[in-house]
Amino acid sequence: MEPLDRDLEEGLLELPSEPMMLNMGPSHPAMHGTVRIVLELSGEQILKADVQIGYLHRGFEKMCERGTWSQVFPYVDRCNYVSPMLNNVGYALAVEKMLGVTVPERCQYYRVVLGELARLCDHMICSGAMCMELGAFTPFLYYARARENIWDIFEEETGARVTHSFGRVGGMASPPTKYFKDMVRAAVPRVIALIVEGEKMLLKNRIFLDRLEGVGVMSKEDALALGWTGVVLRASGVPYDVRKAHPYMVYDRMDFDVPVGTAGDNYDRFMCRQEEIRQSARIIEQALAQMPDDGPINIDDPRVVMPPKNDVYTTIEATIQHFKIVMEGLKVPAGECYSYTEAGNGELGFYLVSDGSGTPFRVRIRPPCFASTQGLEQLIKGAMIPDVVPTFGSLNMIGGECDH
Amino acid sequence: MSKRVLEILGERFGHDVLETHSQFGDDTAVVNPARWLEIATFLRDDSRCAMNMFVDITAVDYLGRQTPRFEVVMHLRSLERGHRVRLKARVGDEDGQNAEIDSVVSVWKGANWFEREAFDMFGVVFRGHPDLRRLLMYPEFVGYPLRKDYPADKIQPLVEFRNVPGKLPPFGPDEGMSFGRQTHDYRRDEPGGEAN
Amino acid sequence: MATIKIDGREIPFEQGDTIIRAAHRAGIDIPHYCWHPGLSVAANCRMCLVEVLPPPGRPAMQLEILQWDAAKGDYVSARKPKLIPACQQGCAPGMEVLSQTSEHVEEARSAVQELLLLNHPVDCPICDQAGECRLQDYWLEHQRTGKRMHQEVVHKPKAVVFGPTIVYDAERCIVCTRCVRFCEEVAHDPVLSVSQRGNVNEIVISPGKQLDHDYTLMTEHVCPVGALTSVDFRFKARVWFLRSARTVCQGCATGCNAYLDYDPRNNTPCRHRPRDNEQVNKYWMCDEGMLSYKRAIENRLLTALVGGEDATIEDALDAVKEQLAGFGDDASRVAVVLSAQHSNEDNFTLLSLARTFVGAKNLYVSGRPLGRGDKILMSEDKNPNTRGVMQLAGSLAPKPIALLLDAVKAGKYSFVIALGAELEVDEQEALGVLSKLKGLVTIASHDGPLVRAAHVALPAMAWAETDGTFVNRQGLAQRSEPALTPRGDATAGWDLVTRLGKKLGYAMTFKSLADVRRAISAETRTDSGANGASGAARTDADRTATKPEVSV
Amino acid sequence: MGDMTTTPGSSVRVLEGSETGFATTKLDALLNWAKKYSLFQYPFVTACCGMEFMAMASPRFDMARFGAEAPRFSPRQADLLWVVGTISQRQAPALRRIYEQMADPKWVLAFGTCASCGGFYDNYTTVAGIDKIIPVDVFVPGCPPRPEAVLDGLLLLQDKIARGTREPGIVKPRRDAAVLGANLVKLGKKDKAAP
Repeated sequence: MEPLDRDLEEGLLELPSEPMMLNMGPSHPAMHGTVRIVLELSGEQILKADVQIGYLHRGFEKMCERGTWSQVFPYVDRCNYVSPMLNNVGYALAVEKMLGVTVPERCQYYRVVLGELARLCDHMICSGAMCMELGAFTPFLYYARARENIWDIFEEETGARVTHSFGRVGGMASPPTKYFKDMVRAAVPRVIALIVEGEKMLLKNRIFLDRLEGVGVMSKEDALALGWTGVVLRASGVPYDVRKAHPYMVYDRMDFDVPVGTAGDNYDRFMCRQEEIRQSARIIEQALAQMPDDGPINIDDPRVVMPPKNDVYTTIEATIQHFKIVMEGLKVPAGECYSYTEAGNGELGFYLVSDGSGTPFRVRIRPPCFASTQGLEQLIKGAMIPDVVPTFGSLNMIGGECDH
Repeated sequence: MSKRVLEILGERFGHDVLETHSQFGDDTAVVNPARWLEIATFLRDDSRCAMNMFVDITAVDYLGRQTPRFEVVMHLRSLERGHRVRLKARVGDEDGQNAEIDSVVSVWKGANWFEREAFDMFGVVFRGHPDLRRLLMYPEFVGYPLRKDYPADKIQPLVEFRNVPGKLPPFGPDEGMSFGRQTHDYRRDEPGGEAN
Repeated sequence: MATIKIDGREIPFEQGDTIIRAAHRAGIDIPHYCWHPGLSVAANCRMCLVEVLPPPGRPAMQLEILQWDAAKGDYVSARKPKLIPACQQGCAPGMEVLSQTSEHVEEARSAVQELLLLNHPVDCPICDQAGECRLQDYWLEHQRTGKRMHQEVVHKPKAVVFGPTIVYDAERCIVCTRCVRFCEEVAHDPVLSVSQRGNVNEIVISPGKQLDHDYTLMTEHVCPVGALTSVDFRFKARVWFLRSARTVCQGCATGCNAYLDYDPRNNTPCRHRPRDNEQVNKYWMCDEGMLSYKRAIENRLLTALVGGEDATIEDALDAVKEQLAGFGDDASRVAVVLSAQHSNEDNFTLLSLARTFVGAKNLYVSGRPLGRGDKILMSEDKNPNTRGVMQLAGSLAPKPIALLLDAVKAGKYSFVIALGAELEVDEQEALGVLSKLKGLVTIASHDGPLVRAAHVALPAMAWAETDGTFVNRQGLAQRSEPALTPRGDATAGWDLVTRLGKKLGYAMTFKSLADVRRAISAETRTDSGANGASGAARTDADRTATKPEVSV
Repeated sequence: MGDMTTTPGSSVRVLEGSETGFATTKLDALLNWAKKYSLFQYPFVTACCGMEFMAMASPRFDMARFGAEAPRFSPRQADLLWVVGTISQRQAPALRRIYEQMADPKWVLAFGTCASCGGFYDNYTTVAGIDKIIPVDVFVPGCPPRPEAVLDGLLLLQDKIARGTREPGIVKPRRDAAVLGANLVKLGKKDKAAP
C-alpha cells in the first residue's frame, strides 16, 4: 500500500510529542466510498491529513475511447451510481451540443423529471449515509425506503433499478409509460413525507447537531478557489447553480429557489440538501404540469437515433440505419466542446474531443465531487477524528465519479 | 459572450496567444506554454475577466496527429460575469518526453488534484506543483494509462493472482472491449482501405 | 489547362473527360453505382445526376412537371431543370456544375436511392458487403427516409452459382452491369449478360458457360452492392473488424498494388483487394493474385531447423558457425543464392555479405518456376522481385539455379548460403545434388526444397509481416507495408543475414531497416542499373501518399 | 471435494472422492446448521453494487429474515465477506488483507458482475474477478444484481454451508413461469402506441 510520504522530521519540529499515524480506509466502516485518509495526530487532533483516492479508478476515460459515442452511456451511468440519470442526461446533452441538435420538448421535460427524481435519490442517500455513519441508523432506513419508491418509477420507465443506461443521443431509450405522471405524482409526496419524518428524528437530536454545527467550515473564497460547485459551494454562501446560471433544457421555465448556506459547515451542507429535495419536488410538479402528453421523444434524424426495432427486422431502410449507427457509430463533427450540467454534487462537466469518426477521441469527465473531495484535507486539518466522519459524509464523495 | 475575454487576451499578450476559436459556443485560446502561469494569473486578477472559478484542468494526447503531442486544457469561469473560457497549451514531443508546463496551483489551489491527475494519466509534469505524485494509480504503476500508446488492457497487478485450475479468464484474447472497430490505431496513418 | 466549376470549386480537366472523372481526379465524390473509372460508361444507375447550369445568356433547359402540393392537396404544374448524368456528360471549358448545392439534385438522388432499395431484401445481417456497401452509405447520405412501398417485394433467385469462385444473389443486385462490362472489356470473356427488364431483370450467365476466367474475383470487387460474393471470402469476416495494409501482390512479377485486409484480433489475413495504380495494375488483380494472400500463413517456415530438427534461432546460428567451418578461407568455393521471392532489403543484405565481406563472385537466383501468363496482368515469371535482384546484383548478374546444381555436381562449391526456399528445377534431383555440399544454409519464409535440403534453415518474415521493397517487371520499385504480426520465430530476413554475418565474424552493421535502405540508395545512386528502382521508389511513395481516397 | 453420498435412513453421510475420505456425523450437520443461520457479515462495499446492498439491508428486501442480519465492521468478527462492487488493482491488496484477517470458517460472496469477472471494465486497472485474489463461494451476476438475486445467492450459500461443500456456486436466473409471466406483464405495460 502507499506509504505516507510526509517525513516525520518536520512533524517533530512542530510538536514536542511524537505524532501518531492513523490510517482510515480504504475500506473503513464509518466511511462510505473507497477513500484512504492518512492522518497525523497528536492525541485526538489532526495535524496533517493526506487524502488518497483512486481505489475505485475503473479507467472510465480509457474505455470511452474504445466504443462508439452511444456505448459511453453505460459507463457514465456507473460513474455516479447514486444518480445515474443525471449523468446520462449530462452526457447526452454534451454530444447533442456537438451535433447541434435539441431534443423535442416532451423529451426535455421527461429528462428534467427523471433527473430531478435522481437528484432526490442522491441527496437522500447522502444524508442517509451520513447520519448512519453518525450512528443514527433509523433515518437511513427511512431514506432507503423512500428511495425504493423512486426506484420503482425508474424500474417502470427504464427497466433497471440503479444503472439505467436510459439516455440516448437525441432522445431517450423509450417514451414515458402511460402511467408515468400518475406514478410520479403519487410517489413524490410519499417520499417527502418520509424525509420529513427522518428529519424530525435528526434535527432535534443534540448529538447529531453538535457533530454537524460549526464543524468542517469552508469559507466562500476557499470554496471557489477549490473548484467546489453544487450543494457544497452553495452551503458556503455562493448561490451558483448551473440550472439558474446557465439554464439548460427547460429549467428556465421552472420556478424554484436555490438554497444558500451561511456558515458553510456540515450543518449547512446537510440542510441545503434537505431543502433542495423540496425544491426538486417543486420542479417535478411544474415539469409534470407542463409536460405534453404526446409528441415525439427522439429527434427525427436517422443519422443519430436508432430506428424502431420492428422496422429493422422488416424494412431494408431501417436495417441500414441500424447498421450504420451500431457498426460505425453516429458521426460527431470534429472538434471539442465542454458541456456542463447540474448533477447531484454540482457542476458535472464533459469535455469531448471528436475527430469526426464514430468513436470518441477523448471523453473527459469533470466530476463535481473530485473537487469537493480535495477540499476534505483542508476541512479536517486541526479538527478531531470524530469530525472526519460527518465532514466526509457531508461532502458526498461518490467513488466511481471521483476516481473516474 | 466571452469573446470579449479572447480579445482582451489578444491585446494583452499579443502573439503569445497562438490561436483562438469559438466552436459549439465555447471560446478557446491556445497560448504559449511559456506564459501559461502569467496568463492564468492575469485572467484571475484582471477585473474584466475575473476568472475566479477554477473548473477543470486535463490533457489530451494527440499522438501521431500533431506535435507538440499533448494539449493541456483548462476551463475557467467567472462568478461575477458568468462567462467561461477554455485555455489550451501544447507541450511534449513525439515520444512523450519533456511535456512540462507551469503549475497554476498558486493561482487556484483547486488545480492541485486536477494537475496531479493529468500527471498521473498523461505524464505531463507541472512545474512548481506542491506535491506532484500519482493520484488515481498506485505508485508502483509504470507508464501513463491515458496515453494513446498505452494498451488499454495491459494490467500491472499489485498482488499475484491465484491460479485456479481449469478456470478460464473472463475474456479471451479476441473477446472483450478490444472489439475491433477502426478505433484510433496510432500506428496507421490512413484509415485502412475502408474508403474503397 | 481548361477548368470546370463543381459547386463553385474550380477543377481542371483533360480533353475528353466526363464530369465525374474530372471530379474523381480532383477528389470530389459524386455518388455513383454503375460508373467505374476502368470501365465504359453505362449511365444506368442515375445516381450521379447533376445540374449543369446553362452557358451565360442561354435559357436553362427545363422540364414541365406536376408537383404535389400538400396545401392544395392536388398536383400543380411546375418547372425544374433537366438533370444530367455526370458520368456521361463531357466537360466543356467554363462549365458550371451543381452537385451537392442543388436541391433538385439531392431530390433526384434520394428518389433514385429509394427506387434501388424498393425490392432490396433485408440482408445486411447476412451480407458480406455490409459495412462497405454503397447502398448503405448513399442511403444515409442522400435518402434517409423510410419505406413507402408496402407491397410484397419482388423475389428473385438467391445464391446462384456463377462459377467456382462467384455466387450471385439477384435480389441484392441493382443491375449496374459493372460485372458484365468488366467481363467483356477487361477480362475479354463476355459470359455475363442482363436478362428480363424492369424490376425483374437480373444478371445471368450465358447458357452452358461458367464464370471461370482468370479475373472472376474482380467481378465481386467491382460490384457496388452485395450481389456478387466470392466463395473464398463469403461469411468469413465482417469488414468492420478488418484492418488494411498497403501491400504488393506476390503472385507474379507484375507486382499489382493491393490492400491486404486482415483481422487484428486473431492475426489472420482475410483477403486481397486491388489498390488503384494507373502505372501498374489500373484497378484490377487476377484471381491467382487475389487468393495469394493465403501464402502469408500457408506452408510457412516458423522455426529454425538444424538438420531438419526444430531449434531456436540462436542455436541455429551456432550450428551455422560449426557447419560453415572453413567458410571464409576460399571465396571461390562459396556460392550465394539470392531469391526473387524476397524483398530488395533481404537480398541486398545477403548480397553485401557475399560481395563486401566474403568476396564471393558466384551469385545465383532462386524462385518459383515459370507459369501461365496473359496479356492483361498475369506475367509468366511468378516471382515478385526478379527484376529487383538483377538490378541489385548489377554487373555480376546472378545465374539461374540449374547452373548452380551443375557446378555443385562438378564439386565446384562446398558452401552455399541461400535466400528463399523455392526452386524452379525438379526437387528430387536437386536434393540429391545439394546433399553433396559441406554446408548449405537457407534463410526462407516458406518451406521448400532449399529448406529441406539445408543443413540449417532460418525462418524469415513473409512479405505480409515486414516492410519491404519489390521491383516489378516494369522496374518500378514498390513498398509493401507490414500487416500481420510475425508468426512463430519468424524474423526479418535482413536481420537474420546480418546476425549470420556477425556469427561468421564479419562486421555487418545493419541495425534497422532504415540502415539497409540507406545503404541501398547509396549504392543504387552510383549504379545506373537501379536508378529506375530508387527513382521509381520515390514516385511510388509519393503516389501512395497523395492518392485521394475516393471510392470508385 | 467429491460428491456426497447419503445412505438413506442413516444419519451418517460419507464423503468420497477427496484424497482423504472421511465421514461426517450429525454433529457436524448441526454445526453447519448453526453456522448457516448466524452469518456475521463484513460488507466490503466499493462501487455501484453498494446501492443495491443498501436496498437489501433496507426494509423492503430485509436480509435479516435470512439470519444474515448483523453487519460486523471488523473482519476479525465476521465470517461472511460480501465483496460488493469493482475491485481495482490498487484495492486488491486491501481485499486480500481483509480476507486473511477473517477467522475460519469464512465464506466469500462476490456481489455483482464486476466482483465476479470484472464486468465490462476489461482494462488496465480492474481485477477481472476477485477469485483471482481470494477463493469465492458464491457468484451473484448482475450489474448490479437485483436484491432478489442476491437473496438467492445468500440462500445458495446457506445451502452450501449446510452441505459443507466449498464448490463455487453461481446464482442462475429464475426460470419459473411465474417470474417470466411477471416480466411479460411488465413489458406489456410499456405504451406501444406512444410515438
